[in-house]
Amino acid sequence: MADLKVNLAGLALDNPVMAASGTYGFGREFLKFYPSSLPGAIMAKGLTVEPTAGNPTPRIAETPAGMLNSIGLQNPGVDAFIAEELPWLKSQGARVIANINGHSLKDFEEISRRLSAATGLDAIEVNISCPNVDNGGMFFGTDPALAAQVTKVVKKHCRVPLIIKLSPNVTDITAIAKAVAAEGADILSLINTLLGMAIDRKTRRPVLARQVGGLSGPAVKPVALRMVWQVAQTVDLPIIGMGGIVSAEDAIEFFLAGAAAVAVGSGNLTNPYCIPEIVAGISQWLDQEGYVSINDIRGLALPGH
Amino acid sequence: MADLKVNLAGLALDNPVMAASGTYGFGREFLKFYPSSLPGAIMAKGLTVEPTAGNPTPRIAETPAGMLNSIGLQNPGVDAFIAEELPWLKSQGARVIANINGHSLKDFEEISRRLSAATGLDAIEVNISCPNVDNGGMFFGTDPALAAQVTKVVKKHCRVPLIIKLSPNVTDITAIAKAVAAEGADILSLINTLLGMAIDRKTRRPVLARQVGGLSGPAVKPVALRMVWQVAQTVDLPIIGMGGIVSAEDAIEFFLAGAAAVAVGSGNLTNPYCIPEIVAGISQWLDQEGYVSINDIRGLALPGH
Amino acid sequence: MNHDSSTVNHSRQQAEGSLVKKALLTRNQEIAKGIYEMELVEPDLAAAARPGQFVMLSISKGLEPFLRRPFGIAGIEPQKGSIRLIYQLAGRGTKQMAAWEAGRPVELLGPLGNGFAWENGPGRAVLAGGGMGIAPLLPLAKALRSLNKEVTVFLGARSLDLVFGIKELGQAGCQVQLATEDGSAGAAGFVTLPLEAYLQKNAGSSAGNSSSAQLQGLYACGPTPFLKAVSGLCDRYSITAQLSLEERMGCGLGACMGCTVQIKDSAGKIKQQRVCYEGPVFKAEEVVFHG
Amino acid sequence: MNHDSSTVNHSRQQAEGSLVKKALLTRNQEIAKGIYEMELVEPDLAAAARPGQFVMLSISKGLEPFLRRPFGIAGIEPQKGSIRLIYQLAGRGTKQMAAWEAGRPVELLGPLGNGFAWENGPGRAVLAGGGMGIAPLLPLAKALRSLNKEVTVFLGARSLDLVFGIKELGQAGCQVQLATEDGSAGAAGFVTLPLEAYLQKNAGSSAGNSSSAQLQGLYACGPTPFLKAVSGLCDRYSITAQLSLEERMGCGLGACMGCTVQIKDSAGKIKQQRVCYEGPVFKAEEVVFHG
Ligand SMILES: Cc1cc2nc3c(=O)[nH]c(=O)nc-3n(C[C@H](O)[C@H](O)[C@H](O)COP(=O)(O)OP(=O)(O)OC[C@H]3O[C@@H](n4cnc5c(N)ncnc54)[C@H](O)[C@@H]3O)c2cc1C
Ligand SMILES: Cc1cc2nc3c(=O)[nH]c(=O)nc-3n(C[C@H](O)[C@H](O)[C@H](O)COP(=O)(O)OP(=O)(O)OC[C@H]3O[C@@H](n4cnc5c(N)ncnc54)[C@H](O)[C@@H]3O)c2cc1C
Ligand SMILES: Cc1cc2nc3c(=O)[nH]c(=O)nc-3n(C[C@H](O)[C@H](O)[C@H](O)COP(=O)(O)O)c2cc1C
Ligand SMILES: Cc1cc2nc3c(=O)[nH]c(=O)nc-3n(C[C@H](O)[C@H](O)[C@H](O)COP(=O)(O)O)c2cc1C
Ligand code: FES
Ligand code: FES
Repeated sequence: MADLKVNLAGLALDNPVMAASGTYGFGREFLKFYPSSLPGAIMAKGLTVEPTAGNPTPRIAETPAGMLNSIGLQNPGVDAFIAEELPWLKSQGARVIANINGHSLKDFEEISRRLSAATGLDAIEVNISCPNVDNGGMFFGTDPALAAQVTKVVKKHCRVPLIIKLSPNVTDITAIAKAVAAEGADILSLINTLLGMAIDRKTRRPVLARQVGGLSGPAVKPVALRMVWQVAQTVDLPIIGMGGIVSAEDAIEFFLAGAAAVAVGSGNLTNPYCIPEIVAGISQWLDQEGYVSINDIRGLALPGH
Repeated sequence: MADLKVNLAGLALDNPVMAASGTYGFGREFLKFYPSSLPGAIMAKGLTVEPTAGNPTPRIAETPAGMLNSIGLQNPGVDAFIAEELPWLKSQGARVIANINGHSLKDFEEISRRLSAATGLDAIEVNISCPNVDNGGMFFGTDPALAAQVTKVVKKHCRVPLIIKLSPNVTDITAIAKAVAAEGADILSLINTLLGMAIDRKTRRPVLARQVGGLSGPAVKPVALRMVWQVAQTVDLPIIGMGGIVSAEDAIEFFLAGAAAVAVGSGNLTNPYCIPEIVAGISQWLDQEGYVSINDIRGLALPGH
Repeated sequence: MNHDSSTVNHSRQQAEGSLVKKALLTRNQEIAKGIYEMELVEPDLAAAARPGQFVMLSISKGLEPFLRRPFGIAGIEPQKGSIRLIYQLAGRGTKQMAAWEAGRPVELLGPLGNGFAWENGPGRAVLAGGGMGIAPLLPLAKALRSLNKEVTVFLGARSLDLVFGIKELGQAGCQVQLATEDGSAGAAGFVTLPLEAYLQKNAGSSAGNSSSAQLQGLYACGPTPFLKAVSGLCDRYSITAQLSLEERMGCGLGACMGCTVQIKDSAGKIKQQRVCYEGPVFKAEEVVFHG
Repeated sequence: MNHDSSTVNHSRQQAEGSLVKKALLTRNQEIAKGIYEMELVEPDLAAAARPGQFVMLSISKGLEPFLRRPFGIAGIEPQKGSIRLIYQLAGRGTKQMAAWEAGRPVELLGPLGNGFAWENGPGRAVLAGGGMGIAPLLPLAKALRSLNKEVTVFLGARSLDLVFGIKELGQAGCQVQLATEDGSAGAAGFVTLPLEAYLQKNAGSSAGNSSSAQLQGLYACGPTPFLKAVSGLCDRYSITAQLSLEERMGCGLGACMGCTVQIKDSAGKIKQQRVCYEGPVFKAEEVVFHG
């Protein structure tokens, strides 16, 4: 049996398949299907300093081989996470990554300060790429200088590996990657959703109440793979690849493109067993192809290999 | 019967459904299926000053609800177009739009200079957004200042409506739109392809010989719709919407988002009758919904409507 | 849903085993214009399902369409090991479903959500369904009738050719009052009109009522404007009501926060609740209607 | 392809009516390990098809998979109004195809491209197929045999369980020489070895040949390295050959420039040509192999 263990800048995981933030709540809903310790790690629903109600509904639209969401970071606030969700998840044996968000540098500072006191947290993922909130959100992720500032601010309080989650809605994702790497990001995760839209022919209006939303699912896989492949050639940080992964085959493509681990988002919504099936499928494929470890296939599709 | 005629800054068309550049050759191959005069206009295969061989194969990969291409502007050169393809297309009663490309401002100047002598051309579309060539190509389309320069250079020689084709691979497409509008663009077309990638698990290598390619087809429709909707709110130029249109329903969504006309790309590859089916479908829908003209539904999904 | 609870009880009926089920399609036929009924055999599902719960159907094994589709459970027959769904052609998912033939295995998640609640023993209940909202009221009507309650069902539809369930409700011993917007059958206009007339007569103390049993509550399902109107009536006539809501869903499991609605507790505090998880059935007085 | 032309003639056999056809699937069965044969009835297609041409099959009416799939025509029976395709499980398209049942309508474009060319009257031809490349050679072999040519077919496969067509070729009166890479049947190793031995003996002047008729040409189809090797042999032994090439295709119609190959004319000038339109059959000496 091939070894699925990975170590991303100190974040050591039993397997490299994580649950992507926002598609897995705080893990409770999936307990009906399999233990919370099964995913390599759980990236919890995006947190803000204060509880957030999110956007009006409809928040979900379907698109060809994908979906749009405009949840708008509905969450109980970082304190509730620290008090309730994190201890619960840890008691289940889960590896837990907090996904943090802010409308200002001060927000990011405050939320990371509060998280620095939390016990058991395995990593922090900074979402500088949420397309579904008006101020902040994606804004920070589309400018290298701002992205660097957020990284710096969070890094100050961060006692665990620091993951910066990149936005695909940029001209040059490698510029953002370099900027956050320079300020101490330990790991990069990509991609967040592409900004998209659906229109209802019957009502003649946008389907989503917020009009635009984040596109995810298999439709975006080619863009995600390209960005992982580009960033892997640019910075020397481990990458968590995501965007359209719904099968072990998809996941393997991300490893070949240079990812050190992957995350499953929309796939959890359409198939609650998506993560265990991918873990099993990767393991089987590695055995079949004669690889000893998942790390052996990392980056094989990069130039020079 | 609803009126399908549209007039885009002087480009008057019998119907608003065009063939997108690069997916329709110079029209000859579709003559087996229907007359070249049927599409609102034919955007011919992208031209360069000199004949271009294009990229090595494989140039095509399939993706979820879409495809990647890395043709690399294979074409017989602008002179052959003027001497052979344009007269032939005009003899067939087609409306013809030349799609022009360059690696430098000089290229753009030269190609538009040569085209200024051509008779019968209905419009020029400037591709500042091709992701499949190394120098120039998308490069010009990702920077407002460069995009403006190209527009200015072409405008000087352009005696027909000038269309600038925008790249979706940018942080803010409205900035590019404003920049080219300021330099005299008459019409905008969007979107070109998103930069993407596919990886072959068997060979462990990128599927495309050129590694990355342009993503098109229904997968990108949500991104294209969003960009049309954003640009329609930003500049006061007619927009040719494209990206993932394979049915009349898709096309109608683009009109609602603010497009004055649409173009069909990948849809021509998977269904040679795609354009006539869409023209008929739009007409039927307008009748059914009681609209007198296609222009009546333009922009209904924009804010303030 | 606990049949013994005397109030709406949002404790989840925990499904036995996995929520992912493979059911056998045994019937799929048009029962009204563009409206189909599907029978699915899966004994665990039939045993666990409660009126008001729903399932998420997987339309294709591939990516098209991408998301599962939610449908209320419109019939529960544990003895036959089957449930029924009633669905209207809406888009590509339901169009594909209509072409399915008996003998096909259908993958689904369910039963999901919390169903309706009722008091045990006899009494009187009013059900109000608008359009497809009638579907999830059918098993509820039968469950209430099996407790010997008097059940009056108000059915609203655009026109007669879209009406279904009348016969089934009649056979179960329900009083049925039909209204069609175009007047093609029953009362002409919105069904909220005859409903209001009924509530006027029957609400409040049981004294002076046309029926002897006490009116224990109202159950409604249908489009949001309809539910809002019903909610207003219940407020006016001081009747407790349970509403089954709809929202576009991502997961149906409570994980994505796609289907959130505003629910206010008795203190007036607004909470975000998930239609798929805390709902789809909510107390009328708790639902915050927008717009 | 014009049967009367004495050289490779790239003039297109213009299809009667539309190239978009709906054919009826009448048979679909596994004929070797992971290799299936499909019979499709569409009289116009069967009447128009020439050996070496291909079709683009539509796998689904929806978006998944998005592109059509190209398959060489592996059997042409105008009397029965049918063609046959032989396909190997490769990915999701062929996997879906393998599940199709007889009676299903199949949408396709075809016949596409230019087929093989040959001289009229008797003579001698060599066919060489590697792997799935055998498929489009089957109708060619029969057409050549119907002109009373001597036909020798070299079949190469990884192992015996992947071999198909031998019986059909034998029945048509062809000489068959089999080679398998694992030695499970026929000669062990690449089929280019026995082919080379044969060419050594038979090429050049017909004097000293093992057969009386003159060797008029070689026809090959298979993976690119195989075609490259065959092309080298033909060069060495001065035999004119026609190669059927493969490239990933977008449209199959000549519109997208997805399937371009480099073809050099007699003056050595390189032109870009489309496998789907100017091909898939090209003269061996004109094909530029890369890498
Ligand atoms: C809890 C619940 C119970 C339901 N019960 C029934 C029922 O018993 N019978 C019935 O006919 N319909 C019911 N619906 C609505 C039904 O889910 C939609 O009509 C159906 O999903 C449309 O799918 P489609 O592919 O045909 O349409 P499409 O227009 O192609 O759907 C596109 C997307 O929008 C979503 N969608 C479209 N309309 C609705 C809607 N009204 N509500 C939620 N999502 C929608 C679909 O799930 C899909 O993701 C219910 C919805 C919910 C939320
Ligand atoms: C002119 C021509 C004739 C062919 N004739 C035959 C035949 O007679 N029998 C047969 O088994 N196969 C033939 N092939 C190859 C066949 O088209 C592919 O095996 C098939 O498309 C794979 O589809 P899939 O969905 O199963 O695989 P996938 O891997 O899912 O295919 C993904 C994409 O890649 C393309 N693709 C994959 N492999 C190839 C390939 N080798 N060549 C071209 N495109 C490919 C597919 O068309 C599709 O767009 C032919 C190809 C060409 C170009
Ligand atoms: C419903 C939904 C909610 C999401 N919420 C968050 C979030 O709170 N924080 C975040 O960083 N990303 C969020 N995302 C983005 C995903 O984590 C992921 O980056 C993206 O969906 C691409 O992966 P996928 O194609 O596998 O879904 C959300 C995605 C979806 C579909
Ligand atoms: C095979 C192929 C070749 C293309 N070549 C060109 C080109 O030469 N010039 C250009 O401006 N766009 C080119 N495009 C982009 C299309 O014109 C169109 O902008 C894009 O494909 C999005 O539309 P679609 O989703 O309908 O295909 C090409 C697209 C494809 C698929
Ligand atoms: S649909 Fe995902 S939380 Fe309700
Ligand atoms: S596949 Fe499109 S030109 Fe050949």
